[in-house]
Amino acid sequence: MAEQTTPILTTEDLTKRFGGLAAVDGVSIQLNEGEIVALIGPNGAGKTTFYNMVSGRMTPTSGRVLLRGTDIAGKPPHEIARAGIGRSFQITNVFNELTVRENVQVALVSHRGKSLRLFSILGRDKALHREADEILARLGLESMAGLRTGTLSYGDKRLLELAIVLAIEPEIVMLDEPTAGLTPDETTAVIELIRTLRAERSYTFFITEHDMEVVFGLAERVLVMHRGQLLATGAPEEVQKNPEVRRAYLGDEEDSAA
Amino acid sequence: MTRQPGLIAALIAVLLVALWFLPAWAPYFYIFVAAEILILGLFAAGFNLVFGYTGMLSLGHAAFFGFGAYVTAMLLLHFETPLALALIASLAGGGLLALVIGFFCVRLTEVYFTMLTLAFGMMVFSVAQQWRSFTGGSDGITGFTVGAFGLGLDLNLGNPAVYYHLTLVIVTLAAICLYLITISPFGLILRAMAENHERVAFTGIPVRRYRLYSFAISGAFSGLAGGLFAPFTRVASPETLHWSQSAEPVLMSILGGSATFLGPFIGSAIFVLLETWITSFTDRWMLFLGIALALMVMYLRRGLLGTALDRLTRRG
Amino acid sequence: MMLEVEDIHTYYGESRALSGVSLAVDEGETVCLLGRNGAGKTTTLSSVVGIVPPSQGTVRFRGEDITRRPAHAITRMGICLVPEDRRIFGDLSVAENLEVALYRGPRQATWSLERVFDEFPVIAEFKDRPGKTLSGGEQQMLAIARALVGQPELLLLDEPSEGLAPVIVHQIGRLLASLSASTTILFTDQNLAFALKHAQRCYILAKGEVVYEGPAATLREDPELQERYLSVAAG
Amino acid sequence: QEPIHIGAIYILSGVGSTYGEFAQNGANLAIDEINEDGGVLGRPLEITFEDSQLEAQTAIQAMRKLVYQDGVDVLMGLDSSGVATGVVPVVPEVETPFIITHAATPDATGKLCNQWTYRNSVNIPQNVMGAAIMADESGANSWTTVGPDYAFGHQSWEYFQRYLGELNPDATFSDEPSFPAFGTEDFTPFINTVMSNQPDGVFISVWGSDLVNFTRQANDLGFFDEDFEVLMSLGAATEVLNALGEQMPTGVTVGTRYWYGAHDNEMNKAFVEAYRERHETPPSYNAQNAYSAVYAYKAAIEKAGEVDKAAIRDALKGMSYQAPMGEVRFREGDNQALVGPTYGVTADDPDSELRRLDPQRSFAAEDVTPPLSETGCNLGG
Amino acid sequence: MESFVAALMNSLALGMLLFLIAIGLNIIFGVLNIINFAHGALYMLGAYITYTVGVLAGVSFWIALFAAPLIVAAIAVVIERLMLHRIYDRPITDSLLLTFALLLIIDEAVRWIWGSTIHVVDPPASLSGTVLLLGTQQPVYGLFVIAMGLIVGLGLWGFFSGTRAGRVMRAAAIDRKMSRLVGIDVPLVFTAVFALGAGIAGFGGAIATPIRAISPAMGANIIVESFIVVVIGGLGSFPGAFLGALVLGAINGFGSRYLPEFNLVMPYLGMALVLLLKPHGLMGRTAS
Ligand SMILES: Nc1ncnc2c1ncn2[C@@H]1O[C@H](COP(=O)(O)OP(=O)(O)OP(=O)(O)O)[C@@H](O)[C@H]1O
Ligand SMILES: Nc1ncnc2c1ncn2[C@@H]1O[C@H](COP(=O)(O)OP(=O)(O)OP(=O)(O)O)[C@@H](O)[C@H]1O
Ligand SMILES: [Mg+2]
Ligand SMILES: [Mg+2]
Repeated sequence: MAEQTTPILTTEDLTKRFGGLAAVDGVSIQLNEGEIVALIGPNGAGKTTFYNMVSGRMTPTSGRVLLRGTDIAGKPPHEIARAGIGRSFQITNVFNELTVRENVQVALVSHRGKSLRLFSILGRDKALHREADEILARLGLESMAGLRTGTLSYGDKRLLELAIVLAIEPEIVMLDEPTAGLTPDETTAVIELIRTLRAERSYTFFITEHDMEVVFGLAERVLVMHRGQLLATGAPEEVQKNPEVRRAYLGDEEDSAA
Repeated sequence: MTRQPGLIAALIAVLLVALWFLPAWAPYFYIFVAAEILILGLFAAGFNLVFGYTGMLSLGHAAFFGFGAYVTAMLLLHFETPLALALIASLAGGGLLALVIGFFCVRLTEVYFTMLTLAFGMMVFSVAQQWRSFTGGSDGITGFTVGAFGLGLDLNLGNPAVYYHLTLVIVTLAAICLYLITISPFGLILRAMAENHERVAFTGIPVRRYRLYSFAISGAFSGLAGGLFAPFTRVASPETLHWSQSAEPVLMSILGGSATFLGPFIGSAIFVLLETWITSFTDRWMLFLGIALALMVMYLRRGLLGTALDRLTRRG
Repeated sequence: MMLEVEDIHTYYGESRALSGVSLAVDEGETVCLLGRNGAGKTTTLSSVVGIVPPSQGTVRFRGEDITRRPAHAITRMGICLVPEDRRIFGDLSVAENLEVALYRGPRQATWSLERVFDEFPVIAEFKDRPGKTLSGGEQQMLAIARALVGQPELLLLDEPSEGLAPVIVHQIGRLLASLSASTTILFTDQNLAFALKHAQRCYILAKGEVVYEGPAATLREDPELQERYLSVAAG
Repeated sequence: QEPIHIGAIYILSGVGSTYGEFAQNGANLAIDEINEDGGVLGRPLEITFEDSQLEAQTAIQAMRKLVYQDGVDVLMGLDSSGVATGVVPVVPEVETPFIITHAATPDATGKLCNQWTYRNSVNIPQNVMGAAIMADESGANSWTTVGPDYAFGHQSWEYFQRYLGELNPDATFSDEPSFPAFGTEDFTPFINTVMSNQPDGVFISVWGSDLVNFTRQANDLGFFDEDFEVLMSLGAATEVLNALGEQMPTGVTVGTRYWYGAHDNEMNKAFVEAYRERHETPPSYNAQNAYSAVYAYKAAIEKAGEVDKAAIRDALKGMSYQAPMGEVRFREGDNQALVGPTYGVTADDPDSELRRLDPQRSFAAEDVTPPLSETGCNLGG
Repeated sequence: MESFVAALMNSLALGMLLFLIAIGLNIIFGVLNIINFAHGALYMLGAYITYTVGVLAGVSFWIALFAAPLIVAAIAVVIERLMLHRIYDRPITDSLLLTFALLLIIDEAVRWIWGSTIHVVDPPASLSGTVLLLGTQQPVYGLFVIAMGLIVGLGLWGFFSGTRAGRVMRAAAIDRKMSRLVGIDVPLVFTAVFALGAGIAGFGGAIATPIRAISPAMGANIIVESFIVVVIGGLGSFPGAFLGALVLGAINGFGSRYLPEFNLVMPYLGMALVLLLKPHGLMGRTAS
């Protein structure tokens, strides 16, 4: 792993305050091209807030976000998305009124620069149709392509959330708890998918999770946040052994014997 | 979702033919009713691009409709412009005005957006109301005559039946244009923004700009409708700019079904016909119109057309 | 029997989500519902509390038919639900979230606000903050606390461990264990280990029907059984 | 016998619907009287009302409906300037005689005039000329105005300045007139403005419920205790006096386009009595005008001897007929009726809670009607 | 100075009257998520009932002042049970159409019952005339309106923040489904909220009668102005509605005094300025 260390995303002293509370407090990290990095930490550690700043949903109170050396902090979400960062949401954020296929097509239309076609007929665009169905198929949603998204169960919506992100083919894929709400089986499938995708085209994955199977089964590097600050960082095995991490996050082992 | 597009297209074709021959089979007055339905229907459909598709409730669209009416009326009055030209000017004028007003409004969302459009609409209204030397103040612009159509067509537009046919053709063409937009990729983005504009932004779409585009397009069609309206009523008055005029397409869209393309036209038909019928048997038309509307909203969940289509697709 | 669900069929509009689910929970038991996404777990719980009433079949609580009761009446009888999407009242403060849910009626109250704050120190700390500013895990705890102040005799939890840090999952596990002494619990969870550890008995749902019922221990020890009912292929 | 069908367009809903109601009362009374007497040319009269909603576009569509759908023989109505300016140019298209009974814009019988359109009611110049004469006689020199912020208010002020300026070369006019929006509910700031400017006289063209609000708020602020002249061009309208009762201060000069107590003739006596019997209130100007229009059509039809639209139109030209206001003649050249307003000073009425006018003065048409040359009307052939 | 005090007092009185209408609108919007187009009509109903009780029936103004809001609230209960409760789970815009229909029905019913003539109600003797205040004569009734606005405002504020019933209403506003799950009888709460909002509007109508002519469609102006108040202040914000009412009162009061030629656009101009500077109103929540 050490041989491939082009930094693609760097944050410098990234900070977000809500009134008196520093939800993210001077966090500096680096993601290298093609890595799978997991960000873990107790509830309320600031992970989602950190994501929100990187993806443009929130403006940082201070600090910088460098994407291949360009500061993108405070840029609007669409510019950051265009620049190559795609994200999913912890709280499911799909288009309930559209069909499942259309959900993916929204992202595709945008990504393929077709969003200003006023007089071409969407339904006749075979390429868009095919591409959308391919993505859905990867997540096992192909049979639902024509359904109204609102009728999907929670878990299926979580998968669709992922499909939308993949459709814009971002360089950096940021997933906020992608497997929350999925069955163990589906979780395994998602892990597989992420691995395959990375092998196919060198996506950089940045994932938060509370499911340790996912974290330790997938991540090559783990960042641990606690109370807004970076508590530890390193290979999964190292982090797992870190006593501070154990106390703050994992809890004592005896209790979690399964 | 399993609509039969062929059947619907056939129905529309039949309807259009029936409308074309309306003067032959309906009482004379009904060409005025039909023309009003068509024009207000176009206004509502143009409005609905912003409302039903992009999810923004504008209460300022009368500004564009009325602006179109004034543009046409003034061109006809002062320059005796061919109508075709005046209509193009109304379309462009409505669009431009919407671009300017929209520039400020699309930053806002929800009711704040609605109220800001209302505010701008009323500013336009008060300019028309106040600037007596130019706009005729509260009297509006009257006394213009509709001469030639232009484009080499020799039409006697003073004849209501001819004007009705012209209206039918223009509204149909405009509706086709609008429809194409709604089923385009751009239309998909609009529908997605309606539900969750934040998520759309995260796919790389500059949401505000797209909201502005849809607002301007919608304003243009509203302007065109206004341009057709002035020669039809023979007057461009400040009431066409007032917020209560803006409320009409809102109510029509909801009544017909804002989620369906033809809903606003249906809504316009219900409104105009109900008003025409009810006023012919009672002075208390407001009471009966109120009751009729209330019953329709309560029992037609997705507007008349929306609910009808739901029923149809469920059975079929 | 604390809860008896008999052959319920539940629809969302025209589409059927449950087709004849029957289950029973005895007083003092902790029972879990398993099944893959879309199997109907949430719908079953919603039917019990009256949010999505079944169109056929009956739900009985302590022998009383509650099938057509409105949701708020069922809640006041002592069936409290922690929904899967938490549904914190975002604009109310944490304390207000609890106050509106606080049961005031003739049944005996065991969970006072003070006791809840003792049990969840995090919540006590954020007492005056609007609910929406809490992180996902914090919200989950608040949701459980809110259900508890409704003084449940039967507590329904929809995926209580979802999105929680392992430490908190342990904490919630301990909480379930301590609650189970006094309260009957019916819950769903995707975390199989967690579910099987805390439940005494399980039902597995697939496509709106119960396909398996048995002691949690049996399922825990039998990977083949797990494979059969819970893998994607079996769905 | 097939009835002769009158189509009427008035404001029947919302703001100002009281005017429509008065007109309905007046027209219905006339029709009932005529029908009891055997109708016109032996045919009964029948009337259909349509709501203008105070909008030109609605009124025009209503007119089309009356003509094409209901097949009316003649038309009457219109309550506001804006509606009239919209409707009048379209009247020749429907080729039906139209008598305007309320809208007062000079344009209807001025620059927009046409052969099909007549007006039997007092228009703005006639109304304001009366005010100017009253103002001149009051001796006050510096004047300001409070008027509704639309054509009517502005035109009233413009005519007032012109006419009073001609009568009294010393008169001066405020360059800060107050024009509260039509439908304003709170006039306090405008009242305060007038009071702090201390003119010799205030010309008020606010009308209807706005005038009721204005007067009550002005009372509260001591407006009428100041020593300037107050002149209300429509203050003697019945609906205003009825609503205000004793809240209308005494000693204010008020005008109206017809005053039930001002015309000493048999027809007026009978009209006021019959109206009072039906509606328990004296008729307002709008009721008189509608009543009078029906009689105008009766006269015209009898004169023409047939119910043909063009014949009625021609019969109306220059025609005189008897109305409660007295003998009314449509002037040849602009089709404006030669009528004048009534002005008076409000006074206590020991028999009633309502104000009466004492002294009162009805202006002869010749004294208040501008000459044809000033109207801008050109009826061509 | 004198005219400034006059304009100030007038702005306050106007603001408080607007507040009474706007706060009900805001509560109904906030909890029921309904845009109540008919709110002005309810205000008008309050005025007509005051006229009927206070003048026609000859009972005193003071009793009418209490009777009007109660009767309007009772009518509101019927309206809510018959009509509104059917559309809570629909898009908010459906409420526009339904309450517009309601507006037509109420307007016409009022014209039917009371006719379209203009009516007035005299203030009770104790509230007529003027008093000397800050060196100027001010109408007593204006001071009364200000006092009533303050009392109702404080009362409601105490109710919503300090009582359980108030919190329950807020909870029901945020999430109906969850509210049912914590044992709240949501339909009952909604009926109560609509009645409360309507009752306050009716009270506003009653308070207005001594200074406003009673005539059909008297609600037409006030409805737009109340929306402006709500939006300037920030949707769902209680102090916002208060502030918004004061701001609009001042815009009208001072604007008409010092810039009379703009009185028609002034409220709209004011609202546009506020919204362009603060997109969620003065006290509205702002996205972080
Ligand atoms: N808009 C806000 N206003 C105030 N505080 C906030 C806001 N958003 C988040 N916070 C606080 O910031 C802290 C970090 O929250 P964040 O959502 O980033 O946590 P997280 O690490 O994603 O937790 P989880 O794993 O539970 O999702 C929490 O204490 C939260 O309450
Ligand atoms: N609001 C709804 N409208 C229509 N169909 C729905 C709705 N909610 C759920 N369904 C459908 O009902 C079925 C059961 O869904 P339910 O949410 O009960 O599943 P679940 O077992 O809780 O799944 P998950 O583990 O994903 O939460 C699914 O097919 C789902 O698509
Ligand atoms: Mg998070
Ligand atoms: Mg579920």
